Amino acid sequence: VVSSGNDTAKKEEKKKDDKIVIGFSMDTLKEERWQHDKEMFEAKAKELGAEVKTLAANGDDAAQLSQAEQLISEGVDVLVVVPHNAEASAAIVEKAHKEGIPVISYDRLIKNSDVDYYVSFDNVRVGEMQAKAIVEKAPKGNYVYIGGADTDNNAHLFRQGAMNVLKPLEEKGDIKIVYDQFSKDWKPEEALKNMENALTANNNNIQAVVAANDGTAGGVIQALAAQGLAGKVPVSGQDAELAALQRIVEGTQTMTVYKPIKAIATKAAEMAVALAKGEKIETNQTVSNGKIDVPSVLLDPIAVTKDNILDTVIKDGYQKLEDVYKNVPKDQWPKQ
Amino acid sequence: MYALEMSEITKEFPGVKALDRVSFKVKKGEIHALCGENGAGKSTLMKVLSGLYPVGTYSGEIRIDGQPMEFRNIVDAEKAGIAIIHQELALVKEMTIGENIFLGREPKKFGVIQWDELYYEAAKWLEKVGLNISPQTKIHSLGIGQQQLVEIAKALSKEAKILILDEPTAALTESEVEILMGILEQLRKQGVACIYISHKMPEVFRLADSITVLRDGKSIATLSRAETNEDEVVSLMVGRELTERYPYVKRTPKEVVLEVKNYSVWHKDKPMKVNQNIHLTVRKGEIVGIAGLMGSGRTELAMSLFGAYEGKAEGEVWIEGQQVHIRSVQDAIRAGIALVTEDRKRLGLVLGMDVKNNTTLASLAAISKWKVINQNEELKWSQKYVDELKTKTASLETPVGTLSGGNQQKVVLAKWLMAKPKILILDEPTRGIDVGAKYEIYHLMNKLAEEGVAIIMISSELPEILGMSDRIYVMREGKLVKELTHEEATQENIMMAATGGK
Amino acid sequence: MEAKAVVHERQRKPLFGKIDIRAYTMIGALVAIWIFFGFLNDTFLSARNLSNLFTQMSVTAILAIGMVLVIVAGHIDLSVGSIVGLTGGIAAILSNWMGLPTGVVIIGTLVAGALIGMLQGWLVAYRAIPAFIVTLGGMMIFRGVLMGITKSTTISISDANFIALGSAYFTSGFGLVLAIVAVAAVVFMTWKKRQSRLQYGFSVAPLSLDIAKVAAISALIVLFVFTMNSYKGIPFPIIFVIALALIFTFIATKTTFGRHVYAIGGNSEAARLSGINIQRHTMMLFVFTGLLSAIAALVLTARLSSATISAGQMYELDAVAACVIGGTSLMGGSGTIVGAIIGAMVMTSLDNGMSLLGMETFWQYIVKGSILILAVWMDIASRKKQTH
Amino acid sequence: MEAKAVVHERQRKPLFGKIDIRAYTMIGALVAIWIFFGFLNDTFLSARNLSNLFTQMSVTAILAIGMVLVIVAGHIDLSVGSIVGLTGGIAAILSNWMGLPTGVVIIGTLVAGALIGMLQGWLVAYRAIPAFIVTLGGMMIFRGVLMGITKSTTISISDANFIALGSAYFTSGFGLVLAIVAVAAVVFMTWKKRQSRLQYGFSVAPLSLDIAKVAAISALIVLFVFTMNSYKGIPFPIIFVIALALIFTFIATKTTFGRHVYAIGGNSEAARLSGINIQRHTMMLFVFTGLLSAIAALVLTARLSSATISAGQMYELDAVAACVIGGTSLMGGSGTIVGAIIGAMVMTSLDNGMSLLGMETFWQYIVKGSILILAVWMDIASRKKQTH
Ligand SMILES: Nc1ncnc2c1ncn2[C@@H]1O[C@H](COP(=O)(O)OP(=O)(O)OP(=O)(O)O)[C@@H](O)[C@H]1O
Ligand SMILES: Nc1ncnc2c1ncn2[C@@H]1O[C@H](COP(=O)(O)OP(=O)(O)OP(=O)(O)O)[C@@H](O)[C@H]1O
Ligand SMILES: O[C@@H]1[C@@H](O)[C@H](O)OC[C@H]1O
Ligand SMILES: [Mg+2]
Ligand SMILES: [Mg+2]
Repeated sequence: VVSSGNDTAKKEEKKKDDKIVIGFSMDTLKEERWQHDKEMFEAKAKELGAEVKTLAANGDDAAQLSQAEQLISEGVDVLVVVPHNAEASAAIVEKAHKEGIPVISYDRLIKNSDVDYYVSFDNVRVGEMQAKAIVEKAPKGNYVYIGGADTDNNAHLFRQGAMNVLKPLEEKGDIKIVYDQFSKDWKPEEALKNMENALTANNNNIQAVVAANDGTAGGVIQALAAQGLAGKVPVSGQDAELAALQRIVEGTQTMTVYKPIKAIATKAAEMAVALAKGEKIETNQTVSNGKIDVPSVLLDPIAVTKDNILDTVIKDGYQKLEDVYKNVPKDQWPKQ
Repeated sequence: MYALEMSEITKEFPGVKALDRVSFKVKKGEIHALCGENGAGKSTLMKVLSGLYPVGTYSGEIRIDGQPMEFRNIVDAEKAGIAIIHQELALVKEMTIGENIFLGREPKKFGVIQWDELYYEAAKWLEKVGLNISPQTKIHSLGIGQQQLVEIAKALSKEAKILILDEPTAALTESEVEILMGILEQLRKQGVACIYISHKMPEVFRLADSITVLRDGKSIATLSRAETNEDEVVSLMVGRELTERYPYVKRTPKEVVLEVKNYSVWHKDKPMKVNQNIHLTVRKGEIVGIAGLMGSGRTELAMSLFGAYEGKAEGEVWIEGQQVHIRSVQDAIRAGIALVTEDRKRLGLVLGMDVKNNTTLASLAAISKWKVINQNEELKWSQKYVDELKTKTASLETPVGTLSGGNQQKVVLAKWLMAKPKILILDEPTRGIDVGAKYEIYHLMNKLAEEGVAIIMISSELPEILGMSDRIYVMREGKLVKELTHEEATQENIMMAATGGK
Repeated sequence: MEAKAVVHERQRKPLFGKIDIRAYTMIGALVAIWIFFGFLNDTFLSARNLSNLFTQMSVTAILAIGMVLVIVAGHIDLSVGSIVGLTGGIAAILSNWMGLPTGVVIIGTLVAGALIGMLQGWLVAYRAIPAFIVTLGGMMIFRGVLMGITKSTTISISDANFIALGSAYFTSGFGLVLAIVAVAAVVFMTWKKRQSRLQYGFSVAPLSLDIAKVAAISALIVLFVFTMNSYKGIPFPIIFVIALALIFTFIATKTTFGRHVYAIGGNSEAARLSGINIQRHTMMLFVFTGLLSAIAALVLTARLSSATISAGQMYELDAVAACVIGGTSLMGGSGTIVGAIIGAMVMTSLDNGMSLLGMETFWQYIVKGSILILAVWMDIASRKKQTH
Repeated sequence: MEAKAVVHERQRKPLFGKIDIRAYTMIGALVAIWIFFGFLNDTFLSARNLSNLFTQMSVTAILAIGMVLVIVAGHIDLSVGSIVGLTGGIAAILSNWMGLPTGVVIIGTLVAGALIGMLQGWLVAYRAIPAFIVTLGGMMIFRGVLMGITKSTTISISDANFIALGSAYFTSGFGLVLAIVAVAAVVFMTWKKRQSRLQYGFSVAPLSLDIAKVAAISALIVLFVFTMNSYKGIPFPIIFVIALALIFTFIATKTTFGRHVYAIGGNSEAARLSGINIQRHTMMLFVFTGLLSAIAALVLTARLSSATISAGQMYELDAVAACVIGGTSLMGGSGTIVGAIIGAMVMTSLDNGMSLLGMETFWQYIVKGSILILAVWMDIASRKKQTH
């Protein structure tokens, strides 16, 4: 106990003359969205005069813990964590706190820990938004759910959200979930196979598909395209990947859930710098993580369809108009 | 004019000068024997000649028909008309005989192998070496002798100007040796130069026109057969006089140690018996020879008695008056049986392990306490056998794979001596071993018999069987067809029994 | 005359003996799996699902074709999944970012695959680094390069010709022509073989037997084409698989290169002593796996009409498993391409069948793992019985 | 007397010859990597980071210890990652859901690991199914079972004792005691060895040399303990690694079991004909890998204070890579545990160093893959030079 007090004192000293250093411990960079998170977070922090050290763990809990340990040993002032696993990362919080380093949980909540702040979108909400958007297009009929990796906790949360919307309708008899499978490792090719099988098993009698993210949606749409059904069956997604936005403007994908990365990245960077300076942060709500009520900033995810692409992802600078409309004749481009 | 002249050839391995300014000349149409003890450098010299050790890895000069040659690889040597049958079988087990014969030289049209032509040609060559099997048979279903014949067919099919045979008869029976001799004599007439390496003096003296002796990597002498005799060659090889070739001593065997009654062994994959109704006894301090043709089933009997044959066995085995049921090698060792297998590289040794670890492999329990090995005991015992058997090795930590054949065989023997067997079965114990080492092994057998070990020696070399055994069984087609005492046995009556001839 | 007679006697046996019990065990297992799923699920054996099934197995099958030869030679290639990912990314960059025509994209991708393979092959063959290490390193490196060059984004393909590689079907007319050509080829080759054997004075099988054989094979070909045609025609990827399987089976069994590979795997010392250039052959094998990975990448990228950075992950294990289920020995020296394709089919059938049944993911893992072990177990047990 | 003299001469050489050039190459590579990162980054060589480093490598190192022996015997175990996952899940269920005390949890987990290993070992040893297949199947099955029994949720551990296994440190006092004991043991064993050799009449190294050796080893031990103490003490997991490494090195080099394993891997036929029970030994090896995987699972679960369904994924490749970098031949017959641990350390150092430098992920992949190949390449090239 004594030693940890000492450490904090030392840090206090250091902070005055040195630059603020933020440790950013990420689950993975293997999906397009996380690349954006990283860039925007780093940019904002830099703007605020802080330095960022980013490490990504490639979806390995132990590796993430190791990397967090490293950041801690390098003496960062604050740690921002995108946990690969909500529970396993509690160990990170504990380690950081021993050294007097505050922790912000980014995008995914670190459970059963004394994590200091949480800034995120609600993953169950994401699932709900996906299902709602699809139900709007296809209020009745046979539904297919194409999930993410069974080994990813988020995939279960998305599914839970979607089922919150779909189950009551199924009980009412409006819809029928005829196929419900996870896709190994979030792989588009797994989603493709799953969708081919779903179509075959139901003789193409499928009215709607809820796909957990844009990658899997890509696979689903390929399977639909092979049956000439692309664009006829609504398909959801998530992440506002460029490829998905292109499909949306072409009409083969119905929607994607845009989690305004810029907003979350900016907010998180601001909070981190403030924490490092020892300032207090205002939050409007708390979320229970099983141990404490974590002061939270919850940002709204946005359902993006053809109609609001311009006002959301493009306006945010998340994607460029000419990229998104690349495959659409120029005369049909919207005016900015 | 010489077909081949090798002069001042020097070849070194780390720590060993295998060849030291060796000179060697062979005339056209001559059969030239190359003799020397194990490790004298015979095979190394031939590997240099056949391009296996390419130019630059040795020093000296090779001339073919007077032309200086530089072989960068095996193909170069083959192009210059050199074919070699290596001492170690080099066949691909999963492939057919035909494929092996033409490996690397397949008849092809537009890069496509002409299978029918290949097998047609292969059948022709098989015919020549007297092997009556389909060329489409896979190698792994052949016995070791038959494999050797395939190697010979392969070398013959190259129709070389210079043919090297490195111990081709080590695995052959008399009748096959006859066929080979016939072939070589024919080749001689055709003007082919043959280099013949063998540890079997009678063969050498029957065939060779000239004899070159190597000792310790140096060429000692080249002699004309007409002007020399076995004793001279042997003494040149070993560097001392060695008069008595089979040191037989008359013994009076004591009580029966091993008795096998009505013993039959089933083939491991086919529904047939490889041994039928075997009755056999061996006494304490007795050397019993088992003679027979290749494939007569002697190895199977030995392996089965040792608990190592996959096929089932029926009948009774008694050791020192107790019936035993041997189901595994462990059982056999416990019962006091040891088997020196015929194929030392494949079955006898862990080639990557050193001399001491191989020596103690079957008797680790004896030098361990609570399964922990006493490494000093290990050193002591392996040193003891290196000394006793005069094994030539740089150290006890030398991997056995780098020892010469004879010295490898001594390590196998050491392994089984250390197990202190009551019954020692030796399957072709002197195959590929030089006269000096053979003599040492015979002495050792006598000494063991003296100490009361019951010895069974399986051998295809009749002189050895005749020269060493107190009693001889002859096996034919899986049955023991004859039993002869040392005094009764002759080359003729054994062959008669083995072949079933009248 | 005497001699000829002997030859006759000798040639008769292998003619029948060639029927490879091992391959039949696996075909048996495959049929059992099909019947099982067909019984539990109406759709499984429908023309449409069979068409899916064949398409779904195409990527694994293509990779397995190359893997067989590498394993036969006594090596392994753990990098094929990453090469699929990387060359897929390269294809997408060439097609989408650089807007090159399909032909150029295809050639560029294949060249990239071959070069990658050559680099690895060189390290294995000429630097004597174990293939396991080279390709394990390669697996990481190529994935890293993919992430670097695509900036970890998904790149979608818009070139319709490219996409057709993965998702188009040959018209039924083409299928019929194909069937006719194939049957004709089988008849011709059987006839030619008889002729050649007769010329050499070997015995031939009774004509009736050969006719029966040809009829059976033809029936299978026709059945396959009709089944595919009764849905949409033969899917493009399957034609790739068939073509590659034929080409590589030819290479493996009829050319010196192929036989030398088996010799190297069976006994490399013997191969060396027979003057076979082991290094060149080994390097070539990796060029082949690189090339086949690039072909698989084209199919996969076309099928998804996009390249992602996770594409191909873990495919190496699928490919190896397909080979081993199909009878390839990991010790080298033996294995057939047909076997590997059957292996790929077994695994894909399991995936497909279980997903049609809507089985829970964790059960799928358990069943797939168990069947893998069981299949090989059965195979080994049956071979033992046969020889005991 | 003559004979004795020969013994002396002969025994002298190996005494010095035993210094394994190979191991030194790898230690050299490791030191180079450390110096390199230490140069680029101040923190890398800090006591604290070294403590991290050792802890981070513990799981891979524990798995590699078992893997070495399996590979030496000519097999492979691809399931260790999944066994880590499954036994970790079992530990969490026992501890969290069933609330059992730490001791029971540990024993339960170890038993589970050993049983899983035994099952696989039985299939490999007594049913002759290739280990590659059995453990590839096992890899899927155990992952599936884990998903099934945990219902794909993460289970967190609240038992503080359990958590301590992965994250506690021994106090500096204990470290000192340990150092003293270790140094005393080294001195005693060196002395005993000399005595025993003298008793047998073998030559011994000059006393001065032995003293120098002992001094060097002792210095290393003391340096290690002081470094660890200057941060927080020796981390628990490292003590596991050291203890297991000692135990298994003992088994591998001093016991009949170990010797038999090397013989089996070197030439299984010769081993069988020397009366070695190959099947029992083989099964035992898999029991060991199962057990070690369970120990690794305890450490991992404790470190994360929770069990997740993806825990341990791909660890098999890390373990195999560690072995091979450390000089284990995939052909069987040779390899050392110390080598494997150095291999694990090389890989962990790379991971740690590159992430400290904040290198981009894709570069990390590329560098790690390249170093893997380079290390083995260097090693092979140096051995070639040595023998030619
Ligand atoms: N590859 C090698 N590496 C190291 N030493 C070798 C190698 N090959 C042969 N030697 C050594 O060279 C010497 C000559 O060996 P060689 O095989 O030529 O003997 P040989 O006369 O053929 O004996 P044998 O009659 O037993 O076949 C021996 O001391 C042997 O140990
Ligand atoms: N690996 C094998 N596979 C199948 N059959 C074999 C094999 N080895 C030997 N045989 C057959 O078993 C029988 C006995 O052969 P084997 O060579 O062992 O007898 P042997 O009397 O010991 O002869 P040798 O003089 O060669 O030692 C023969 O019919 C032979 O063809
Ligand atoms: O955004 C998604 C993320 O939340 C999930 O964890 O992994 C898949 C992504 O598509
Ligand atoms: Mg020789
Ligand atoms: Mg025999």
